[in-house]
Amino acid sequence: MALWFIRGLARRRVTTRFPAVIDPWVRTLPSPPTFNSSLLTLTVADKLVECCPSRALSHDERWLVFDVGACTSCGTCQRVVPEATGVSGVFELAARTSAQLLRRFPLQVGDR
Amino acid sequence: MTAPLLWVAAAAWLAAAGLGLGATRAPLLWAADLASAAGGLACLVGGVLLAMSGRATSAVLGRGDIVGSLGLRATPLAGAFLVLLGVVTLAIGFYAPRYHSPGRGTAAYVCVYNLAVLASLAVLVAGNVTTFLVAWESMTLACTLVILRHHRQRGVGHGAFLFLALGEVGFVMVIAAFVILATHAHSLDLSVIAARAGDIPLAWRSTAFVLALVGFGFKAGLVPLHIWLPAAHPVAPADGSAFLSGLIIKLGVYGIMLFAFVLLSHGPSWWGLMTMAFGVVTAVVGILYAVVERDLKRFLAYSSIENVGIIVSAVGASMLFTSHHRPLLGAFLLVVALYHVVNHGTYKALLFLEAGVVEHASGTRDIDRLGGLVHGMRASSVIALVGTLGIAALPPLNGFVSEWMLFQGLFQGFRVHSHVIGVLILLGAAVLGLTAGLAVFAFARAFGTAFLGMPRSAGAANAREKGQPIFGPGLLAAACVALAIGAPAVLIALDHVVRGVTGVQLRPVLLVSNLTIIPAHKNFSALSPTYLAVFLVAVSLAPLAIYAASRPRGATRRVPVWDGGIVSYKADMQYTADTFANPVRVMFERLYRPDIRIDRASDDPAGRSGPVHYHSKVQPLFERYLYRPIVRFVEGVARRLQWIQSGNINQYLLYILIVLIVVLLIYAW
Amino acid sequence: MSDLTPNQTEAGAPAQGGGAVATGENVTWRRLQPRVRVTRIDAGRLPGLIHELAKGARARLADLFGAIENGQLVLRAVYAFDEEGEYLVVEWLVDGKEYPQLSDVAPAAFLEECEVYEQFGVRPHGGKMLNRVVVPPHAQAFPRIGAAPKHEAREVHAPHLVAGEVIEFPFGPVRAVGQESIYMGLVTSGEEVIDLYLLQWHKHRGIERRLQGLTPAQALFFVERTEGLSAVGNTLAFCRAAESIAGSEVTASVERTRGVALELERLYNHAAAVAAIAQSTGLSVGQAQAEIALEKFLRLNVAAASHRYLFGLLAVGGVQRSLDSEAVTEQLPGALAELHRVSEALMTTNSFVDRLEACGVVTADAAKRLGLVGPVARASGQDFDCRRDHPVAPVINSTSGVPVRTGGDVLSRMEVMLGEVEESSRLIAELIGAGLGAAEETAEPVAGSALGWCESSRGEALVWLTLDDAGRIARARLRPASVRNWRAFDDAARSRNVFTDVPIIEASFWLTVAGLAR
Amino acid sequence: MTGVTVRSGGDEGQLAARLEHNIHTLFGRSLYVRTIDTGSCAACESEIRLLLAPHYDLQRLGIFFTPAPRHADVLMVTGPVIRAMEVALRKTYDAMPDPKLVVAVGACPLGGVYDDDEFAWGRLDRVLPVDVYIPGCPPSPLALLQGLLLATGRLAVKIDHVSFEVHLEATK
Repeated sequence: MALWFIRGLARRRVTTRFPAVIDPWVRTLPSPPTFNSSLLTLTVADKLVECCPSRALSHDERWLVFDVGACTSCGTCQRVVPEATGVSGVFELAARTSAQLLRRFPLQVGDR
Repeated sequence: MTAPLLWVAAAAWLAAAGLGLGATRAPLLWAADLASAAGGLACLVGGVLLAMSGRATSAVLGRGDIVGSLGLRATPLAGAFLVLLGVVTLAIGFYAPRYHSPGRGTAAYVCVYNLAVLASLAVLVAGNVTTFLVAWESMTLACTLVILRHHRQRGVGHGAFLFLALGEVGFVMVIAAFVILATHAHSLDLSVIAARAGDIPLAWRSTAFVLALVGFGFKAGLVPLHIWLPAAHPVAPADGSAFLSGLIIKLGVYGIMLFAFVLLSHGPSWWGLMTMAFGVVTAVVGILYAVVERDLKRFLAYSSIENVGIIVSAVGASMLFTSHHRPLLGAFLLVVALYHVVNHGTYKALLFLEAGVVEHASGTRDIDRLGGLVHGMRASSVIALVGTLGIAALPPLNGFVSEWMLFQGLFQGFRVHSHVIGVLILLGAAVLGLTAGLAVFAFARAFGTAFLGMPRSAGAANAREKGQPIFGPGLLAAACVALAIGAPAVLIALDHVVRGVTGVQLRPVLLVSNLTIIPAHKNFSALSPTYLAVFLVAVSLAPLAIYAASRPRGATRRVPVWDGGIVSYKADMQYTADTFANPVRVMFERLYRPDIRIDRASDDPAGRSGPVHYHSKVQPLFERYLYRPIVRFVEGVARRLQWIQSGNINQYLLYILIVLIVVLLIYAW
Repeated sequence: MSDLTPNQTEAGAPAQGGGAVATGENVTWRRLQPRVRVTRIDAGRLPGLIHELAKGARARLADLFGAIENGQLVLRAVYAFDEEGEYLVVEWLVDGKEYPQLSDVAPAAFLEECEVYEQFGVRPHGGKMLNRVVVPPHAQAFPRIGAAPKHEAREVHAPHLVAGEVIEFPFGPVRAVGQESIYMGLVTSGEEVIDLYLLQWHKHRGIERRLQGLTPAQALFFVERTEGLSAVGNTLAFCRAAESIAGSEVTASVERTRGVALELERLYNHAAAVAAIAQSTGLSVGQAQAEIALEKFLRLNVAAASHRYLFGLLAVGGVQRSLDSEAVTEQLPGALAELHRVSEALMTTNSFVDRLEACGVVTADAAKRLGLVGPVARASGQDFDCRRDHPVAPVINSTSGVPVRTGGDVLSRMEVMLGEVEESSRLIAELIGAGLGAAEETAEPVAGSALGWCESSRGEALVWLTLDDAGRIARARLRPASVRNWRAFDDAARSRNVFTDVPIIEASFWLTVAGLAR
Repeated sequence: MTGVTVRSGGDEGQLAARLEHNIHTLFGRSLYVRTIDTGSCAACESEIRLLLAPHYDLQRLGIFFTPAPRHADVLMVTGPVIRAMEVALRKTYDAMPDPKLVVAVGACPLGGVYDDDEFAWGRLDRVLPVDVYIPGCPPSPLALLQGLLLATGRLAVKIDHVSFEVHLEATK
């Protein structure tokens, strides 16, 4: 009996697709933050841009531009503005152009 | 038919010597050298015919009453050497005029050189003892003057002196050997001595053989008698050292063969063993010193010692097999020895001529300051490559064929009944194998460091071959290729020579039908050098042609060699001759006993990284531990006998009286 | 010999004091912080003091650096007294273009003297040859901390003035795959390494100059990334310096968290070193097994501190994140078992052990002379470890078992590393037993200077920090252990080794070029 | 030194400029990778070395490391391209035969850690045309593997329609 078959039975998931189950430890890898655009006011954006040590964040009137490439997942922004940021959990971020790594989050223009 | 040709050659050389005297102006220099080349051609043709004929032709020149006639006798054995003499002088004839610039020194040199060539011819065709000895001594003197061409430079005097001194010591031994044979055979004629050699008591024959072996060994450069070679060659002019190494050494070998096969043909087996041992030791020591040598000409000189060692070990093995009732193998190995004589003569002369070209073009002989010559000197590099492939015994050239035949001969040591001799022969073969391996290593080092890579000095960088002689070495390169492809033809000629000398019918077990050579016994091994050369070249060219045809036409991008990304890769970061030879130097440290001096900036306590100077010098073992004691002993004895030359007349008169009395007593007794 | 009473406890403000530092030399020193005293001396009496300290053979020159303080160049030499557990910072003002020579008496100072010359343009007396440290040959105006020297020191081009029957074999800067960029000039006569020198200006990022003007918290980002594989070690020294200036002290539980992080870093570094040694000697099976252990340690780091190389864990005044001690207690035994299996197998393979014996020998006197630190020093008989000899209050991990060997070759270094793995695993269990905390007190900015140190996996890492009254960095001097131990690399390579030994020696040192070039 | 200097912003590497299927044919088979450290902190180097470890074993995917740039198809660059290392970087890049790819590994060459100043260029695409960007400080071996597979075009189809935003909503 092929080894992979026996091992599959033991794991209650027989498959030839590799890897069927993502290793659990992967979830604890550091990953870039996400931004909850509903809470992104100009002041919050200013604070975020100022605190980021690797200059990954920048914003203009209407958009917060987040360069995933420059981000070192150091978590400073998550500590400075915990409510507006979250953890993306995605660490496989290879891209073919630097443009693909730029994420735009709309700012709440209304209340200053 | 050969005699007139040889007379023509002699006349040409004599004319060349005469014309040479006037070689202060270019046309006369050219005339002298071309005459010398013509003489070479005549000698070449004469030698070939002589070898093919297999019969000796003799001529007597005038009746001297005191020491017998000046008899000349061209034996087939000398034929092979005459061929070599012809080829070498032919090449040098075309090489010399562009190498030397006309002037008084050149005039004297050309004259002396042609006299040396004439003397060598005389040695080869000498019929009786007196002619041989007179010719031998004049050859030695002429060669000493050849070496003294640039007498003002440093080391030239020392080199010439060593050549002459060792030459004379050897000459005395040769005289002793001849005297023993002549007195016993009651004749000075070589053929008579050869005929009556049988009834000379063994003790005398052995002493004569040993004296001849050592005497001629001095000239041939057998270790430990070799020290004049590395001293004389670098200082002699290129064509002089080409002649020295290409031919004069071979005369020593001719002398050994003359005694071994012609005069004392059936000696006991220990003769062969001793000769082979001498040869093997010479080969190994020669190549070991060649591997670590940095001066191009000294390197070639040591390589000559190695090749003489190979030839003499072939001669020794041949004598050994013959004395152990294996005449076929004996004859085969004699053919190998003769073939190697011709081969080595051609590619060693070529390499020395190329060394001259390199020295003139780049101004230095130190391999570590050459490099990248292939860019400026394309033709010379190709010719040098042919010479290097030849001497490194790499297929398809002639060195490979002769080395292959030598080993096939030696590997059949098992056919000898006495196992001890068989084992010793195979041991000799093993050591010669090591020598062959080191030879490839040494020549890869010399050719690679000098010709390839980046130039390591300004001289090497702008070395150009405009005005350098190409045709002479080119001729020799063609000769090498011809000797390889035409090996069957050459071996047929040499078979005639051997039949002439030893009377063994080798032909059917030497050359099988379609140009294939077999080593004296049928189903042992076979090689066809002609097919090898032709197909090896074809096989290598075919893929190149296919690649060239189908190569993508896109623009090829040229990028500097990958150097680890440093700012700029400099010429002195390349491997040099010494660092390339380091493994051999480390393995044979016992023999070299290098004294190493290192001073580095980083040795001071603070460990600053800075300049490093590392100097290691190989000790001249033989000069220091063998010759210096002998010289010191002789000088000591001389000092003690100083009182004989007191300088007052009465004491001298007393000497005369004593001698007279002694003579009378002897006569009366 | 010296009347330095070891734990002279002076609480609060730095006390004034006097006393002979070394016999016969009356020097007034002032207490800067616990275990560190500073003495300002004028240049004239400096040579005498240096000789005293060198003769006494109890002082180890740990660092020498310069700083521009209110317009004047102050040079500071940090001496470590390992028996007494004290640091002595000798300061002197340099007004002219020269200052007394240290490197002839204490050779360890040579590299630092060259760096001072490059950054501040002053050279030691005696006009001895100086080497280039970080200024690249083809750099136009290269920024310096102080003033650029009139003309640059020599020794920047390869080859390195080599003569005779040797060549300089250019090795680097782009070397094997996954190796850092450094140029090694291998002067060789064919196979044997006659001399070796390093050009490390390829990776200089000017971290110390970049830190000027940042607050300690902002600077942490760059200090962590000076030497990625000793992130915790260097940041811990930096945080301790910042905390000493602020006078704040970390709670014991937080210090234990930092201790566990430091030991985790030591474990994965030693596992990586074992893998590198196995790879450089050609044992690909041993290398694969060691890399399994290394990967398990890295996954343990991720589980515990959510970063494979423990970045972003430490902060000035505490710890940014808590350390998951359950994950450590659960995964650590598995990783350690893997590493034991490999080291057992390797150390009982005769061919492997023979290959390491007498290869890359660093003699005890070379270790002392060049002031080596960490496992490299302990493998050459220097018995000191910052955790035991210079413990920092609150003292949490004064480990007792410090493995020391006297062979000084690759084998001794490997034995020391494997011994330290045992010691660290015992320490981690002990610290986790006592409970880990996660707090971060931010103290208000205070001006001042302080010295911070810790025993990183490569040895003693030193940081000297000077803050201005706005709490911004006026001068930060980072001296990771790599700077110190690379000095012995050419010594080790020269002791009758051949080409193939160089990667093995480099693996046994297990230093980073990033730490050397900064 | 005939380096190819691409002014800022220009990141049209060969990969982005080429059609998808062409990439797969060019680099789909076994791939040889050369790495160069232009000033990294040694963590990215450690992750690249771990690609050969049993856990990740690059060679099962037919991707091999080679020390000689002459045989390399992909150049993995770590570090913020220190100006002193620029000569070595250009020499390595020029030494590689076309077609070749450049992979920027970690946050340093993507401008995250150091900015454009006297010491460093700050971004790799200011010096060379970059084909694949792998963020992360340091990017884990899995992220490196994903980057290399992307470079060889095997992931081209899979990654295209799973854009980052979509992924974002899925995990919120």
